[in-house]
Amino acid sequence: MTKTAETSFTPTGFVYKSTTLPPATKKDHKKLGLSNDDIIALFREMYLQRRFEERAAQMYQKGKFGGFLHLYIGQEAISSATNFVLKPEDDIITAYRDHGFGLVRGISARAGMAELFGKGTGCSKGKGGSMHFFNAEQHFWGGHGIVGAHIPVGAGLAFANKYLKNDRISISFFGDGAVDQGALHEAFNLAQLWKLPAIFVVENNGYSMGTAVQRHTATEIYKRALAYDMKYDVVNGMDLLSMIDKLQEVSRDVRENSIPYFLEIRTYRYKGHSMSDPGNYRTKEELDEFKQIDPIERLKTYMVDKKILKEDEIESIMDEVNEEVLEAIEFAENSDFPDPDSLYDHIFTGEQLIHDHKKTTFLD
Amino acid sequence: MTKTAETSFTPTGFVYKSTTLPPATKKDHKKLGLSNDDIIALFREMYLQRRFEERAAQMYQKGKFGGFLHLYIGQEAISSATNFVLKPEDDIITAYRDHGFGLVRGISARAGMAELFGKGTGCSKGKGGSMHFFNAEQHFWGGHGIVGAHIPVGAGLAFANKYLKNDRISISFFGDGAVDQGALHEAFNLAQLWKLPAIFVVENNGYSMGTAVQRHTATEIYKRALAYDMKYDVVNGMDLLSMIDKLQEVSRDVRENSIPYFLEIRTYRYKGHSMSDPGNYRTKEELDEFKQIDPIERLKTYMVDKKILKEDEIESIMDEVNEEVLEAIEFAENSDFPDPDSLYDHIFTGEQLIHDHKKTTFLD
Amino acid sequence: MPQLQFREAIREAMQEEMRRNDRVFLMGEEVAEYDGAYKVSQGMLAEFGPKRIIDTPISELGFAGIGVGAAMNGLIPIVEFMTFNFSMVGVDQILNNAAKIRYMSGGQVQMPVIFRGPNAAAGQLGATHSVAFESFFSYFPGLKVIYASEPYDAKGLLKSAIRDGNPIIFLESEQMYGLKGEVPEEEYLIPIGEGKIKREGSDVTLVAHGKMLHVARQAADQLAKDGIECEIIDPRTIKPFDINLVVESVKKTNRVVLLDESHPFGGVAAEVGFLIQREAFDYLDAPVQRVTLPDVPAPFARNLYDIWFPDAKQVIAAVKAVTYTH
Amino acid sequence: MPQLQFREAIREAMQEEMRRNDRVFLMGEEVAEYDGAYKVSQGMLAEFGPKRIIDTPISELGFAGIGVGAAMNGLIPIVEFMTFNFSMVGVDQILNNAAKIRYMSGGQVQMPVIFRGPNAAAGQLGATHSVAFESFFSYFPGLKVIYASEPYDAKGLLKSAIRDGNPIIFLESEQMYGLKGEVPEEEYLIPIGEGKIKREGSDVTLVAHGKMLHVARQAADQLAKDGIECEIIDPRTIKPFDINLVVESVKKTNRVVLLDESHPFGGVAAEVGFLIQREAFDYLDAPVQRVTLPDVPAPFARNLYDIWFPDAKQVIAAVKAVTYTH
Ligand SMILES: Cc1ncc(C[n+]2csc(CCOP(=O)(O)OP(=O)(O)O)c2C)c(N)n1
Ligand SMILES: Cc1ncc(C[n+]2csc(CCOP(=O)(O)OP(=O)(O)O)c2C)c(N)n1
Ligand SMILES: [Mg+2]
Ligand SMILES: [Mg+2]
Repeated sequence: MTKTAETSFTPTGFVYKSTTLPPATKKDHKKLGLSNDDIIALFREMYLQRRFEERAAQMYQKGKFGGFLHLYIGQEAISSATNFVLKPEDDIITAYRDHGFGLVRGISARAGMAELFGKGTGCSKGKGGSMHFFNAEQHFWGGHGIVGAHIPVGAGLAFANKYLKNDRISISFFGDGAVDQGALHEAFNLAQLWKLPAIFVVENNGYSMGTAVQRHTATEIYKRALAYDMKYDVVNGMDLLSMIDKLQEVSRDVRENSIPYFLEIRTYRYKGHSMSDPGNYRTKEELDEFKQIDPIERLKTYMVDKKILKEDEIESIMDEVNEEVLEAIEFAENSDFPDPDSLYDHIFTGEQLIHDHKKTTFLD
Repeated sequence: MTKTAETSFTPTGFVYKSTTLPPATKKDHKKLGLSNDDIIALFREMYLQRRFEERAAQMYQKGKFGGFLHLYIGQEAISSATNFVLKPEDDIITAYRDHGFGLVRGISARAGMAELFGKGTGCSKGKGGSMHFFNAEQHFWGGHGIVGAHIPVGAGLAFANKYLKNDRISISFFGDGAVDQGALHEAFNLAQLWKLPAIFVVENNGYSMGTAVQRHTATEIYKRALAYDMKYDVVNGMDLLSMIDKLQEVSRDVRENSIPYFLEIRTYRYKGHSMSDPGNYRTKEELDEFKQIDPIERLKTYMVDKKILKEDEIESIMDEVNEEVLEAIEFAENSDFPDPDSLYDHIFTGEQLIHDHKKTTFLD
Repeated sequence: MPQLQFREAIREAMQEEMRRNDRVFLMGEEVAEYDGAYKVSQGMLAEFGPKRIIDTPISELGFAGIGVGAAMNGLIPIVEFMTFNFSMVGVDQILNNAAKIRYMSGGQVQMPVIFRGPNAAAGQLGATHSVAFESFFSYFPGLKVIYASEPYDAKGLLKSAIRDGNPIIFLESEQMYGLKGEVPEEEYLIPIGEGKIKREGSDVTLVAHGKMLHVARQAADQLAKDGIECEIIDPRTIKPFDINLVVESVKKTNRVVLLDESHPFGGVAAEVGFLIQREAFDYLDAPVQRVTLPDVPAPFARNLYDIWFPDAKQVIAAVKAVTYTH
Repeated sequence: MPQLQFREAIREAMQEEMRRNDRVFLMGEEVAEYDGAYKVSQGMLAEFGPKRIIDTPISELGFAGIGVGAAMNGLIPIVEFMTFNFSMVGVDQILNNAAKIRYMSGGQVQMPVIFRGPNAAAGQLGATHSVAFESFFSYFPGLKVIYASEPYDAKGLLKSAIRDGNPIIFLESEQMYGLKGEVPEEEYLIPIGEGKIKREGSDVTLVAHGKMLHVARQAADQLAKDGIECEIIDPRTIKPFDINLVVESVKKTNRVVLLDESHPFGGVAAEVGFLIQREAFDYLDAPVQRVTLPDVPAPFARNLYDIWFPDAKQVIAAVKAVTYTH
């Protein structure tokens, strides 16, 4: 370091522990109102997300598709708990790390994989790619690439629900990095002032790209709620039942009282920020520590302990999921690219108005 | 009201009291380290701001100049205390309600009035007008028209001071309406993370244009600091000595420890938002109540009570100020408009590059 | 026919559409209890109540985003910016969300949202309050951009915009709000994308939108005295731009001057001028000329402002240039 | 001469200027400990320390504003956007503050700030990550806009930019960062606003900046086989634009095709095309043509992307059109 090092701005140096988990819930699934079958279905779903992404990463490395690929691996308890607790007509929106939410909200492994491959059979018809999974029919509103910019949009989904008195709520997910965007604050103030039935969730996975959360944001994230007297809580996102427990309470409160709520979920992503990230900013020890408490492994153990399923039954579910994902890859590979003319579709509803099309491109 | 009125977003209806003042300081000027002469000088300065604007309003109504005119009348204790407490080389920046800060920071009544008139002798050479007073030489950085946008700029002034290790601090003023801008939050997070020697001051005068503060922002404004663990306080802005007391403490802390600080100053503007605002959103009672505690009247009483000046001595200062302002008007009226060619100056330092100038305008 | 002010025409368009469809609502700074900073929404709170006429904080990014989300989820928001200059703190919501989400979702998402408010210079308001944004927004695929010059057009176009189902930038002008014009009592719509010949002439074509339409008229009246007959085309919609109407006129007049209250670089005049030279190359007897703002921020001083903002004299000089009369 | 990658040329420019003037510093997301999202600033934290190479949170509005304030108060900030798409959440600081404060203050305030980072499409990144912003920024008086196509130009221009004393938009491309080119070891500067003839030819003028320069070269090589000799002009700076160099070339070739990785409406090609028809009207044997992106957001699918982004084939077709060979 040079002599100028003594004045410094962003805190530098290694961060030994990026996230501290709050304790998991003590309640078991029965207490939370879940049947054994619910648990099994949730396990299957979480594993589908995991396997889907592991295979997607392989395909990416094989050069089967391009663009960015951000994996959700490690955070699957969050998407699954959300979809389980919320009503199917409640509105979900998230950032670019969106495969998990897409899969729990009705996007098939096939349609998801085809989207990654940029095929016409993809869930966004090949127009969106990895960052822009959508299933509007089932109230999954994407998949958004500008950090923080979908947070006001999530508030707007809640606004419409309140306006239409349809008893629905919205839930908006974003990363710890997004907390530093002004968009969050404007949305929080408006949501609190207007009493919007909106849950705002930061998935604090300890890093915004290569920057540990302590290096990019002041104090604890949940404190952002204090600025607006908004209700808030901190949840263990590595544990499915903790997530379900908290979301049951919070979603009831938000729905009944038409208020916003801020949840800080502590979680961890096992993979790099995107495929090109070697992850040099963190220790192997930290990564291993979180792998010890992997939400999927934990649920496996739980199922065995609670005699919900035997190990071999779990294995066979996993095999099934494996098959489903392999089949999805085949489907994606065999699907056609979008029709070339579809380049010009879906810009507007009704007539597509393309300024100076063809003349300006000399395409033929 | 129609049947849709039952669902509502922004709170509606009359707000009976837009701001509550915290108690004034108990310390007298001696205790605060001010001489009698200091008080006299401060009185003169506060009254100059008042008189300057009263006359400016008259001139505006007479059609002597155009554009917006936002008056600071009622808030003069804030600018005067600031300039008194801070070092001359500390950096000040504010919003469009900027005449007061300009006048305390070395802009003469002449140069100020000429700027309002859009004359070449104005403090910004007629380029800026009422909203854009500048005196960069004396570290007054404007005068800014986009609500909230100068808050990060104020943080940047502090950044440079920290970088240059020049022992200076910055102070940024903005209205309660600006609190709702994301810019404030990004600046707060950065300032706290980077430990910038910056005082952020909201002049909460109860209204953002026609909207009472309770109708545009959630909870109490000072709580915004809690989100970043930033130091904060609430000050009575109608009382010069309270302002001085608090700023002495805060500026010392900020300078010595290189930290940001958030001050919520409770104050009141006696005039409309701008000249075109009839002010129907507030009661005459509220306005009168605040006029009872007018900072200038209060200081007059204080001076008499403390035998700093006799009434007639005060009168003669006021007459002097009156003269100064009248003379400034004469100066402004007699000054020339800017040289027509100066339209093309001051865009860049060095050569002025004007794309397609003349050819595109057919000016001759 | 009744004479309406521009602001009244806009108000009527909003009122009629709000009566017709209860999913339409208006939000913005001071639109409700203050009756609008420029009184465009006067009386609307009283008629529609606080659920549908909503005062916002000064949070352009936040409420533009709420508009986007509400549009996705079944409503038709009219988002008023006090002026479009202030939309710059929230413009990401327009450029990256409103304009693109439908496309990125493969057509699943609806985006019927109108962003409206004053645009361009309006006197001595200084550099940050005077920018013309019509080409700025037109650059981005996925937006339609309207800037009417007269109450009649404004009403018919705003009604079409509210029913259009797509993100629309609807530009107005503080300085035109008081302008009166005939507006029929019976309902009418004006299709988005159709220009209109506002004056017929055979010697030179003037293309002018927004405030410049009125400058064009002044210039044309003057020039008529010299025997030069101008055809004035008001595109009314900037995007889609009715280039055919312009080209047909140029084929007749062989000369064209573009009026534009934008800065020159990449302004509307640049685009239209480019298209004309390409589409009517063989018909042009003189290069296309434009009269725009100079490439200079808005000055405050009255005398500088008057030089800065284009006037009829400049238009006349440009017409003289293309007709080689001088 | 040593061969440098584009990213290395940019890095060297910053390093040399930072060694020369300790008021220059770099800030942006991941520029320090991560060594840059695209490794442009690799090694700079190690050399200059955390005071001068600063990791920022994802707060474009906040840190662009801090850049503005720091520039006013004596420093020379280089503000890196991870890409310029993300600058849209902070663009008010550029358009309303950086570009205008000096003017509004009557020249009192200095504003030596550089905003730099990747621009325009870079493959299958989707609609929000692919916008070309050169005309967007050029529209606003008070900014200078640079978009170099080769390492040599990039280094010389960035060094000039850092010394220029004015707000500068310096555009790069993720896809060009690995591109190699000769860069002399000794110090040099390239004046802002000077274009360069990158290939001489007599039949047609191609104007191309940024990534399109390379497309122009491909097209020219192809066309040469058919006996059509293209003159390629790289403006290097978008604003100020070296229109004289282009006009001189057009006076010689009488035909011109503009290459632009912008959307058409008000893109760089619109402006340049307008100027050419006006300045070289009597020299043009064919209308000015442009090859740009279509007016469509960036699609994700590979096949659609390939149609969407302009290639040499399209340029050749445009050249055939202006040379009437076909
Ligand atoms: C406004 C904006 N700035 C920068 C980026 C580039 N970028 C994409 S993701 C990312 C990190 C976000 O981290 P976080 O919010 O914690 O989410 P995570 O990746 O951990 O899920 C950055 C800097 C962007 N997409 N948008
Ligand atoms: C971003 C932005 N939005 C809207 C405006 C229009 N506007 C100017 S001042 C103002 C009210 C600001 O009130 P406040 O911040 O409380 O300051 P005060 O006028 O009370 O001093 C508004 C809405 C603006 N200038 N900038
Ligand atoms: Mg993260
Ligand atoms: Mg206020």
